[in-house]
Amino acid sequence: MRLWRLLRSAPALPGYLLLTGAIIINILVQGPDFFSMDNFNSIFSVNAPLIMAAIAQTVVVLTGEIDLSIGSNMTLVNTIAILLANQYHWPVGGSWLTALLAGTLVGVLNGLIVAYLRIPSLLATFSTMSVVSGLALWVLPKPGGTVPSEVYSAYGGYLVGLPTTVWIIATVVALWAIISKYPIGKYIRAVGGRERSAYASGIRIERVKLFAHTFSGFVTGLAGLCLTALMASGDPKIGLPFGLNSIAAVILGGTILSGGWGGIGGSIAGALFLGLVSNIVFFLFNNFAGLIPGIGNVSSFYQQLLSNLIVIFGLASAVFTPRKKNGIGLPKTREGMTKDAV
Amino acid sequence: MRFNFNNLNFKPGSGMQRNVMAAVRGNQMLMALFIALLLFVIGGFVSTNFLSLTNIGSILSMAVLLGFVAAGQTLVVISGGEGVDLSVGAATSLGAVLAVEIMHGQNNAIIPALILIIAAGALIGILNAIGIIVARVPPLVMTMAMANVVTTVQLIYTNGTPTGHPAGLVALIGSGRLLPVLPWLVVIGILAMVLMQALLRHTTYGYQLYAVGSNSNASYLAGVRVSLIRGGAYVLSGMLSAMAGFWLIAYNNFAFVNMGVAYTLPSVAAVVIGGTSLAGGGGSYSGTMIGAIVLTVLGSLLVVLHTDEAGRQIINGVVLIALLAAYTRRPPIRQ
Amino acid sequence: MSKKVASWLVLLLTMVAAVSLALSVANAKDTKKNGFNVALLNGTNSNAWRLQMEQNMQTVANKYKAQGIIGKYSVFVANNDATTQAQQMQQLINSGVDAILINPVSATSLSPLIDKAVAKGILVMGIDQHISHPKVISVTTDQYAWAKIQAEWLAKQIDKKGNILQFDAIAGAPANDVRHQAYADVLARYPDIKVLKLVNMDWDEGKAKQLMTTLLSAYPNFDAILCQDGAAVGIINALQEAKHPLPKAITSDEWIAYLRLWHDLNQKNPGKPLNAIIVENPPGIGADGLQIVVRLLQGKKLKSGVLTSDPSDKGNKNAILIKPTLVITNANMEEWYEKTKDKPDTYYIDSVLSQKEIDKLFN
Amino acid sequence: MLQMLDIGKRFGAVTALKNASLSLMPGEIRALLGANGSGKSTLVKILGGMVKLDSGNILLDGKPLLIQSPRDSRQNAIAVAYQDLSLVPQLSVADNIMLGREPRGRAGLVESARVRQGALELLNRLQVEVDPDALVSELDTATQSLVEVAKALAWEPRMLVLDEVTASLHHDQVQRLFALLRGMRQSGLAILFVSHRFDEVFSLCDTATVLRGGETMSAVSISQVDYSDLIHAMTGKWPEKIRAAQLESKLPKKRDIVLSLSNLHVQNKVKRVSLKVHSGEIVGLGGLQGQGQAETLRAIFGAVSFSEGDMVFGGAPVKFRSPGDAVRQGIGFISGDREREGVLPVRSVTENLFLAKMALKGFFSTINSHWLFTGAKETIRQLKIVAEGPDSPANSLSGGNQQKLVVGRWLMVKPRLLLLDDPTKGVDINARREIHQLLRQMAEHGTTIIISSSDNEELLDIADRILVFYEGKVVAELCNDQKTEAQLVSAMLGVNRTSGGGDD
Repeated sequence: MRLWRLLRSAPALPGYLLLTGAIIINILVQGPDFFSMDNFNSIFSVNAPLIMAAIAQTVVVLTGEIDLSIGSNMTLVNTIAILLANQYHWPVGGSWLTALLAGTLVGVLNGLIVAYLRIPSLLATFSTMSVVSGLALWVLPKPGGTVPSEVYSAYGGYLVGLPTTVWIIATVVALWAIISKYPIGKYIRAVGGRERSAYASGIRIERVKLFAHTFSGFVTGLAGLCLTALMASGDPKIGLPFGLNSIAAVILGGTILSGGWGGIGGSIAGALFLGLVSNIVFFLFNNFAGLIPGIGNVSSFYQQLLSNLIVIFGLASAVFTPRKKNGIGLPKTREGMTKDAV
Repeated sequence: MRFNFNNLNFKPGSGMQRNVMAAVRGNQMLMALFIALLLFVIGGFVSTNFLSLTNIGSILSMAVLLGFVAAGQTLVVISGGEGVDLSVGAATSLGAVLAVEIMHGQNNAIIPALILIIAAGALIGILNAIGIIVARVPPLVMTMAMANVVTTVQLIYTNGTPTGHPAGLVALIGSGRLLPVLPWLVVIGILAMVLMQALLRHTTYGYQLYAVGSNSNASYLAGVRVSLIRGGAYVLSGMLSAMAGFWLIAYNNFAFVNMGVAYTLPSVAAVVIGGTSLAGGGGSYSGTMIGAIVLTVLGSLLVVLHTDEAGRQIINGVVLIALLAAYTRRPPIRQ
Repeated sequence: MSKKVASWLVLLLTMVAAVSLALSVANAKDTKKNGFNVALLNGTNSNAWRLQMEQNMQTVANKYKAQGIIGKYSVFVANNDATTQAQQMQQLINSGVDAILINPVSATSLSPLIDKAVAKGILVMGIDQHISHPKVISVTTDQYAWAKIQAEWLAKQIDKKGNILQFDAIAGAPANDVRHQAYADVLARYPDIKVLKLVNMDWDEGKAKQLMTTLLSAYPNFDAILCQDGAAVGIINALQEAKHPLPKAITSDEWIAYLRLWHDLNQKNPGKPLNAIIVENPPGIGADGLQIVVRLLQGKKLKSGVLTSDPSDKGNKNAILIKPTLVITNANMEEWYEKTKDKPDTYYIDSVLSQKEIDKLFN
Repeated sequence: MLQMLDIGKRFGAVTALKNASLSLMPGEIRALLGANGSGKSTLVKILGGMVKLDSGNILLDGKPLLIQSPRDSRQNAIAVAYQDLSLVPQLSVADNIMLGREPRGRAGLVESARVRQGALELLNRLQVEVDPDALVSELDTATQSLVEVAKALAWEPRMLVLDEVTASLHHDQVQRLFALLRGMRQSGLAILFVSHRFDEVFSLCDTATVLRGGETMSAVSISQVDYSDLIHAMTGKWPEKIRAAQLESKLPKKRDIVLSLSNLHVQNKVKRVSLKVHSGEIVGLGGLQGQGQAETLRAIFGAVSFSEGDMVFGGAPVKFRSPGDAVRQGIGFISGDREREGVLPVRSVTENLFLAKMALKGFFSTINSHWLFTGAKETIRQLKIVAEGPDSPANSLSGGNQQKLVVGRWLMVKPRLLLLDDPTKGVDINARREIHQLLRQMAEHGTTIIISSSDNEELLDIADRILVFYEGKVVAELCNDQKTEAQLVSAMLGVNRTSGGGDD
């Protein structure tokens, strides 16, 4: 009973549990190599863009909205950063800051459309996705460009004993923690929890949504920059998978799509879970596939099947996330949560 | 029964209101239709041939294909509960792949192919329904994950490359025309509209589907088996989408893995532009078909306009935003 | 309560980190003559062409395995996700392989990892798509030459004048861009050929069909169609359905389904054959790459002059461009139709360089 | 202090308010009365900034006041506690109470200690025992209502609007709240009190404003009027006439047992409840809110599962796994929460009426729309439902008419047993009487009825027999001459047990 209560009261717990499970399986299939700093570094540096995208998505989902355009926004940031540095020979700092600004502006645009035009965000961001990927293609019609090796080796390297990407993620987490201490942090959850109540309490929900999308755009911009540093190049199609993957990470992390419940901790765990799944599948097939006869020629299909199935299994853990009360069978007082239950 | 007092002198639901409500509800579809016509006219300015009967026929048959994929989507969106089915594209692809693999050009294999396609679609729907209703995974994510699995299954089934082609009769229907403006596919589309209308308006299932979408708790307490109705929407969606795959290869004459995926998000857009609210409980399939026509005309128009791919995508997005802003805005909280 | 769990997790992770520092294992690397560990990173396997490439490579790898030259050959697919590919590459580097062949998700974007791999002495090779990195040899079909053959042929067929429609593939995809450039360069020499309309069909026959159908409304009067692979079947279907006359000439791909369609058209209209061209873009390029990699691992040196620069990467001399040799027109169409009769519809006309041809590249 | 003059508001073609006026003085407690659909809640929402007015003026201290959002209203010291609550279920009690006016410290950060403390003070003033860190979704409705009041008080308003907040409170909670409000009146707080319960109005309020059809009919001093004056102002009819029109309930002659429960146990809520119900009987379930009545009804219906106990329905032991099973066995259920559990808001009157009937028909039976249409028209006529026609959406009807739709839904299937969970909550007095008459008629035609109600008068009025619940047990059974208000109230409060129940 206590465990059940615990599960239901910690928004991010499903994500942590899933991640712990994935880590254990990963250790089993990878062996002791897992426990090397280099391994952690590679996991974090490769997955930092998804982690950041998941954080960006979480903030929007907390307000009860969704952002499909995160992937194309990351692409736009990537192409702008590369174009300015390579074609116009701007300094890296300037071009990357400009790209970050562009990512934030896309967030502002989404916010304006969702909050003030009141178009359902699923469709609004589906439309902006088209606009933004068009812009990315216009900025950089074909893949190319490079990032100075100092930048990408710093990105993939260490800083004071920890992988650089861990610091980057920690900075964003700290930033969000500070924002959460401001009223806006509460308002974001209030708007997602019950928009009408938030409004009746005097909260300007349009501004809250605009803020959430703007912040999300900013973090998406950082995600795009992480992707640029990881890939060290520009590509007008590179961010495509991040839109839906970031949503999957958010759900895996225990945040509920209807808003108001969840947190970025879970989403980070969810994103890492997705990263570890491809790791697990890699090691399973690298270390053990040879032992099973008959899957040699088509093994690559089964890699996909396996990782898809693991992800579905993870999603089923959404059972543990509490829902908005649905009124059937009197759940006004939650089971085991009334005074006399303890 | 007899009541001997009649002091009900307050009348909040006055006559005018109903007319306005009906007009507004009708309006979304009318408006979509108007926009479709407007886009045709703009196309006519770009190129006079755009308005030729042949071209209108071609656009309509392309729209019907999108409309088929959006059929199941319509049911799922009506069923409410944040319902959306992102596996329609994958189910369509699977239907297409199965269709060519089983038919292999033989007319007498049409029936077995149809049976298998529908069964496969139903299986996808059943798995979606189990995930969404039993494990309570949000529909958006469950169907997205299911789409990935279905894609992989196609790869394993076909070893990456579907072989075969549709039966002659099927290909004839898929690409032939009754009149220049009336391809057979459009006739099938009209038939589908009639059947969907019958399902939604003239069966108890459709009746209960709207009820569940409008208020699932109330329906549950009135004895409606909400899980079966809502789950049924996903199962029907899988079946209808797989059938859409059948018509897709009828039109295209060939199949490849994942050929329907490009229809996934447009199917949601078609449903919404056609006047079905994402909140559930309302809407119609004829609206969805009109939404599909709007999107298809827009796509065709962008092809004949003088822009490059980047420009096309940008204009596409901006026009979509404008369309959505014109009539799918949520009401403000403050009235 | 959740704080408690969180602190447990933090504790667990700290322990893991501590153990990991204690256990960090050094990977010794030895030089060897055979028993190589080779891996393929395929960006996607969800299209027939890539799959055929993978299968060709598997066949070659099995042969080498039987000879003991390759000890382990593994394939990983990234599902078109660049970060998944990066992660796979990272893990391959960590686990120590001898060579990595990559058909990249994003052709320009693996530099940091390639640096790492090269530093560890791993041989990295790009196949099918060129990788822009000075230390990486890419084995690709010469896409520029491929497109040039097509465009030149087309210009000749319409007497260097007329209106054409052009179907490109995905804007931003490297092969597409090289081909686009080649088309443009050739057409620049024929000022009387006018491109009425350029569209992108995304290597999707279905989309090609819908595009052609739409284009007919605005541009019914064209002489020829210049298109990359993956579109001609859709285009011809669209034209037939609209009962529109077939173009004076059409370029396209090596899909067997197309060859058969072409054959059937000619059978139906003996007097008026379809004027088409197929230039091979063989999936066997991957197998070629694998054969070259094995020789490089064995310590053989490439002849000078084998390495040239790719049109997309003029700064580096790091490309082995395999010129397309097989060209099918009406002259030899029937012959190839017969030769491929037992292949499935989705087969691509293929060729793998023989051992001898490969050996010619080396000293 | 506050004046609302000639307020008008239309929603589409519907006029919700025309020429409604209201005034409020410091230290005054004014009741706002009116039947459902009279515009009370619209007026309250205008004050709260949730609805914008079309015409008219609001004056605060003689100066025009423009309310453009709830924020404007709160900043002008007007706080509204809403009937449907303005709480966010996923936030804690303390966060909810201080939402929008978080005490901020250095660098503008929210000081959570002060949030908690501020909330705690307010909760203590209201004498609510609730953990300020608990999530609102974990609370029962009564506590949620009190938190809503605390939240309104957090704005330190000069004017407090309470919109039916007492509807789900039990007797002693109401008394404590009233004591607090009377105290606050001394310090100059003006209170606008909206309620359907006349006894509360008479015990708390100084003055009353009565709305009818969106217009202010009268503004009176409570001490100068009585019950029937107010009814007359609200309805335009004198209550005597209505009373005279009531049908006398007759006890059915047949006494075969339709339903019997023995030792029914629902986790934490219902403890070993046994009861027998005879055919054609109307059994009332009384008691304070949340003593297990609702759970008992829902356990019978299969909407919540019971862990122990046996149920015999129609002579056979049964245990329904879902309401669907119960409906197929001839049981109906009406919830008082029509918004969440009653009507299908965007669907038509017809569809609402035929819902239960359709649920009985399986999935792929065909529907004859003409037959539906005439059937619906007949029911609309029979139940005197005020609607434009069978096709108008349910949310265009007033609350009382919406609830009649739900009743009509079961009238169509003629269940053997009808369960009602506080069916007339928030329904105005006329519609309530009509619903009662319908129930009596159904009982005469053999339908057995079990009804729970938070309104004692309703129970005494309609039930042949009343079972009183206290802490999940039946503590009293009142019939015939025991059926008095005094007996009922004392049993509700857990004193003076007459029968039933059992262990201590």
